[in-house]
Amino acid sequence: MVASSSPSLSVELNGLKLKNPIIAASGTFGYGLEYAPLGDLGKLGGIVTKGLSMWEEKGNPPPRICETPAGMLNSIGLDNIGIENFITEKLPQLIRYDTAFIVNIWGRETDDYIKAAERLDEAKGIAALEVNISCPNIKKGGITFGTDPSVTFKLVQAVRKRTALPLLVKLTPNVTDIILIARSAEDAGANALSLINTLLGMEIDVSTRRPSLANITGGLSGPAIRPVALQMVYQTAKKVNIPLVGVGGISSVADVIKFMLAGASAVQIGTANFFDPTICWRLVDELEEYLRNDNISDVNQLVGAMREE
Amino acid sequence: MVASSSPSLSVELNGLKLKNPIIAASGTFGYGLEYAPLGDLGKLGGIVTKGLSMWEEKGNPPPRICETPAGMLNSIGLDNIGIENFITEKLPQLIRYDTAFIVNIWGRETDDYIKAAERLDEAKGIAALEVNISCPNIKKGGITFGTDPSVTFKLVQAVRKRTALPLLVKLTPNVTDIILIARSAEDAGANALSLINTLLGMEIDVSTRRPSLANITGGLSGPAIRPVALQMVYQTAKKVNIPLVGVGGISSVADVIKFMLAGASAVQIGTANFFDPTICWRLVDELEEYLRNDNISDVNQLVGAMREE
Amino acid sequence: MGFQLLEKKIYHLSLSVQKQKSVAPGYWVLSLQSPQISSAAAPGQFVLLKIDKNFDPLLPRAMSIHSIIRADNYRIGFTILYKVVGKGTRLLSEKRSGESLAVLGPLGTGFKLSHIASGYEPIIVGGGIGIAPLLFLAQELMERSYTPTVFLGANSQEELLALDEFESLGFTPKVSTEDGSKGVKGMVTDLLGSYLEDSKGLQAEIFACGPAPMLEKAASLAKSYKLNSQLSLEQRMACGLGACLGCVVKIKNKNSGHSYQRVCTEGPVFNGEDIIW
Amino acid sequence: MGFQLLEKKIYHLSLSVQKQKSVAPGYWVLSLQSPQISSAAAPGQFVLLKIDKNFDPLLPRAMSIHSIIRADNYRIGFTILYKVVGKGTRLLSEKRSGESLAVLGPLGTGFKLSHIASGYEPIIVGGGIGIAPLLFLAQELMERSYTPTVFLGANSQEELLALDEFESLGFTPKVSTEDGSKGVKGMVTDLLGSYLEDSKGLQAEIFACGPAPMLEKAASLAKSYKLNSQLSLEQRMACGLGACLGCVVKIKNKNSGHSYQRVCTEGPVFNGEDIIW
Ligand SMILES: Cc1cc2nc3c(=O)[nH]c(=O)nc-3n(C[C@H](O)[C@H](O)[C@H](O)COP(=O)(O)OP(=O)(O)OC[C@H]3O[C@@H](n4cnc5c(N)ncnc54)[C@H](O)[C@@H]3O)c2cc1C
Ligand SMILES: Cc1cc2nc3c(=O)[nH]c(=O)nc-3n(C[C@H](O)[C@H](O)[C@H](O)COP(=O)(O)OP(=O)(O)OC[C@H]3O[C@@H](n4cnc5c(N)ncnc54)[C@H](O)[C@@H]3O)c2cc1C
Ligand SMILES: Cc1cc2nc3c(=O)[nH]c(=O)nc-3n(C[C@H](O)[C@H](O)[C@H](O)COP(=O)(O)O)c2cc1C
Ligand SMILES: Cc1cc2nc3c(=O)[nH]c(=O)nc-3n(C[C@H](O)[C@H](O)[C@H](O)COP(=O)(O)O)c2cc1C
Ligand code: FES
Ligand code: FES
Repeated sequence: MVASSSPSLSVELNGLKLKNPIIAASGTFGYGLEYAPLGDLGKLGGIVTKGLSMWEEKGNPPPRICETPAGMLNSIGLDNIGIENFITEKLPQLIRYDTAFIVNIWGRETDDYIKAAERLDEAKGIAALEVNISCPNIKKGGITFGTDPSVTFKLVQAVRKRTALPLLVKLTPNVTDIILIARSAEDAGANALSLINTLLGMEIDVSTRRPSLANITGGLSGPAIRPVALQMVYQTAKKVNIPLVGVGGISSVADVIKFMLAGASAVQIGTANFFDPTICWRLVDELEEYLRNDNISDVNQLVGAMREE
Repeated sequence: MVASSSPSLSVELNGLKLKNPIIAASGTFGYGLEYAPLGDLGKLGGIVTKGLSMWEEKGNPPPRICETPAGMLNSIGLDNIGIENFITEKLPQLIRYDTAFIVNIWGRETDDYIKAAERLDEAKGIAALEVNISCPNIKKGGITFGTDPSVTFKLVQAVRKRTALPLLVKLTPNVTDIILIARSAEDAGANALSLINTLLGMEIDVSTRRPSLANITGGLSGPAIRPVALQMVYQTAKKVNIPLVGVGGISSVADVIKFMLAGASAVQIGTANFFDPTICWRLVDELEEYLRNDNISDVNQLVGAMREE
Repeated sequence: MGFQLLEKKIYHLSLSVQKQKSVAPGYWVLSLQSPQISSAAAPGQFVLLKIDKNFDPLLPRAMSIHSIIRADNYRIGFTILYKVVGKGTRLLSEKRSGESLAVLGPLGTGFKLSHIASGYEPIIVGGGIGIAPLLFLAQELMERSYTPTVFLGANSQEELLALDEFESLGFTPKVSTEDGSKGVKGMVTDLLGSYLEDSKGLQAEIFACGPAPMLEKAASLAKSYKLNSQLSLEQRMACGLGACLGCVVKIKNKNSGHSYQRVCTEGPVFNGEDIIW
Repeated sequence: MGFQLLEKKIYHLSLSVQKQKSVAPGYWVLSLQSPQISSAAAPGQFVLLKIDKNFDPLLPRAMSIHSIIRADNYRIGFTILYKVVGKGTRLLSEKRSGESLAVLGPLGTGFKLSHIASGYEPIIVGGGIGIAPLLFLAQELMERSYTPTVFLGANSQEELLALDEFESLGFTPKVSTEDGSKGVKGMVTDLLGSYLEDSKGLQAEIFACGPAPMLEKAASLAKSYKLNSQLSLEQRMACGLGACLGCVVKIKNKNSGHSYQRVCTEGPVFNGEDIIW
């Protein structure tokens, strides 16, 4: 009973079509071009850019990263070239790759998000926006947007009005009840939700008695947080009606499948790009192979298919 | 400049005196006796019992545990022999060890906590109570107590009134703002705070498509969560005036020192007991050695001594 | 009685690998030198091995004591027989002489032998990697002057573990393989069933280890023939000491209902009739 | 210009260890075979090594290309010279021939050599493990028919790395050790200072790698003598490709203020006068 044709890998996130569910996560794949020497970007389901703002942002002083058990901390501080530079310098190079470019945006005020959405709405070659309401590395804005349901609602609604692009809203795990935030984003018109961003964390260098990051605290990512992300995807999938994109510690095709079984329609690969820089490409192949071996004709059959009885 | 006398290891948690800051964490050291074959319990700073309730509790069906990257999930479900059995069967054996026995208590209703506190207040040989308002593995009560500041306040206040024993309150990390909960517990009369309990997490077995735990979700512990715990200790230490006990992923003397530098007056060792069963004893020696080598006469000098400038 | 636990001898030692030998594709025997653990060990007990010093894999792995290594009649070490099934066992199989492992043991309550009277025939039943603890058991029974009947089953001849060792102890195991490549084709419990049927009224006790369906079948055979059975179970473990309550299985209560008992403490060996499958 | 990145040849390969040799207590030279990486590599560039397949340690480690291995004039591989400082380098030192590592490279912008004119004297200054990338640089300069003056410093004679290799290339490095066990007692930058003082007006460019205080001193010496300096910096890394923005250092802007530049992309080699210490 071998499947006669290739399994279908394409997924649709409520208005955003992807050729496969493997997306490179924001902040871990640069603007895409950084990884171009390693493979054909056009093979990937999608690429989310580093978080962009209306202005050029310097970011936090170094050291900005530090390794932790099965994870890492970062306090990049949303260092980015600004949306204008992105549109003029990066986008023209990106559009020759047949993949979905998703622009991750952030701001300090609602207005920053609105302007970003308006500006990007005009640009050609962008598949969707990912609204980052969850970065733990900026002191003002950012994190607060994603921890209060009504603030989330208002922000997403405001952005929704300014762009016809599909909106992914990226949620923070640093909340008591992620479902409240997820529902607010859904009600405000998000097409899909990406979860999770990094967990707040910190590390100290005992020999110097100083924090390992100049910014003192940072965001924890990598395999260490995978169980937290998987749990949040699972819980949220049961309570919202829009597709979810699972992010957090994914580093193998088994992990991809776990997130889909828990209810994610697609996944993002973050920290794993650092310790396994060709992983995104390999996952596309391995996912296809898995489906073929298990005689699954369509990857969407995995979504939410965990057995609970 | 070698210190002439041994460094002082003793710490005082606002009414609870410990001979050293190394405490075995609740649920990972049984009722203490389980680890007695491996070393002299009297050498440890303290031992926290498995979470006890007024009744015998069966706990959750197996499988109850599962390994994750640099961590583990558990959904023991607060399986315990009940406070009455603890007092009659365990306590008489424990009291011959010269260490601080701290009884971890939980309930489904405020009244369960009150009864537990009253009953244990009468018993001899107990150094303190640790009020667990943070277990993610019971469906009712437990977790909800620790996620709402006013509920925390009322519960801790009620318990406070029923016992003269020092009260540690154990906080959950699964909240938007742990400081709010910490302050509520402080205001309600907690002597000290233990943070953190486990993070909510889950794992799926791809080959069976089933959750790895029968209870589906569980609590994540171990080195993976250490950066999260350290960050919460650091943030909370700046905002409360009672001592903190750091818990979460500690597995080396360097980790102990990190938590003390971040503001903890003592630490608890949990998951590390499983993969390094004599660690608690070794940490006492290694901490003393560290202080001696660094010419620190009193371990309390480490508390909050992280350099930030 | 309450002090029983405290009298238990449990060691936490760094032991260096004496020998690592592949005994079949994917199956290895590892020899560790430890007079303490081997002297304290009883059949059916196990050890926890921390395979790597680092955090991956994090938890130790449970392995039954397969045999005792002796020199001049002193117990100087023990072996484990294991199958590579995942990350931990794969890393374990890469350890070579001289590399060291942190070992905790001996752990658990092994097979109960004190009540075995001379009229009884001990029947040993092992399936697949479940054969591991049974060699030590057979040795011990022999030392106590019992002659167990031994049944061994596996997928194929290749995976019939420790057959040579049983034979060199003087046993003639009754053998089955699922592919028929050695002994009777079929399940080892089929063999056991025919044996029990042929020797009705036998005063015997069954000691078994193997995959859950095999054990369940052994328990039900024991019940049909009114025999006692002692079965060695597996469950994921963290502490191995009875502290974490992670390794429980469902066990019938004396009167009614069930309780959860710890494979690492009350077990790994349980009475077949008490287990709720 | 925008397409420059895409033309970069960067390989992600599983390479097996050809040789691992201890060159001083705690210092090792590891040889890896890779025609691709060695052919694409320029002095000052580095590779990222994923030392273990598992999650501990998680991130890859940056190591400069120390020398190119040739056979019949083809580049067939490269070496790295490293010091054991923590978990990753300790595990690396335990790798033996035949074991494999995932390697990403060559990475970064190495030493700029195109503008070096024949009147210029290249001055190479290495301190401690900072000597690692400078042998490859010396080789390359020689191939381009420049004869650099080489300064090497270390704590002690034992830790004077690659001195033999420099000598066998025909150099006579000026040497200092902090304990005086070889060469002049003191810092290598003291040696450099006297040299520059003695040869005032020299048309030269300084190429240095070593601990931060040494580099800062080299930069300030260069400035005093109005020489250009190229310094190789270190910073913790994750991606090595310019994507994560984790590895930045503070660099003066042309006009005023500063920006953060990536050690893995704009660096590891920066102009001494641009660095904000
Ligand atoms: C009391 C006892 C005695 C055992 N004796 C032996 C023996 O003599 N020889 C032998 O080959 N195996 C034995 N096992 C099973 C052995 O512990 C597992 O095969 C091993 O832990 C698998 O580890 P892994 O990393 O290769 O597999 P993984 O599947 O990667 O392990 C993942 C996690 O699941 C746990 N796990 C996986 N399989 C089992 C299992 N069957 N039982 C318990 N935990 C498991 C692991 O310990 C680990 O925590 C015994 C188990 C128990 C409980
Ligand atoms: C471009 C570049 C080239 C290098 N070339 C060499 C070389 O040729 N030989 C050599 O011995 N060392 C070199 N280093 C330093 C080397 O990367 C570190 O010594 C190594 O990463 C330490 O890893 P560890 O696990 O042993 O130490 P740990 O301290 O346990 O590492 C913890 C974390 O900090 C990072 N880290 C620690 N020290 C450094 C450092 N000095 N620079 C950057 N990250 C660090 C590690 O990569 C890891 O992520 C270079 C560094 C860079 C940035
Ligand atoms: C270095 C780094 C930078 C990141 N930058 C961003 C960002 O700019 N915007 C964003 O929404 N998430 C950012 N993230 C979060 C990731 O996209 C992802 O949500 C998180 O790391 C968890 O996934 P992982 O465990 O696979 O890395 C960043 C993560 C890392 C490690
Ligand atoms: C198996 C297991 C059982 C636990 N049981 C309890 C409990 O009964 N009461 C409680 O307050 N915490 C319990 N905990 C939480 C630990 O005490 C500790 O807070 C947590 O595991 C984080 O520390 P660690 O990473 O050092 O394990 C348990 C943890 C584990 C792993
Ligand atoms: S493994 Fe911890 S109680 Fe059995
Ligand atoms: S290491 Fe990622 S940008 Fe340099």
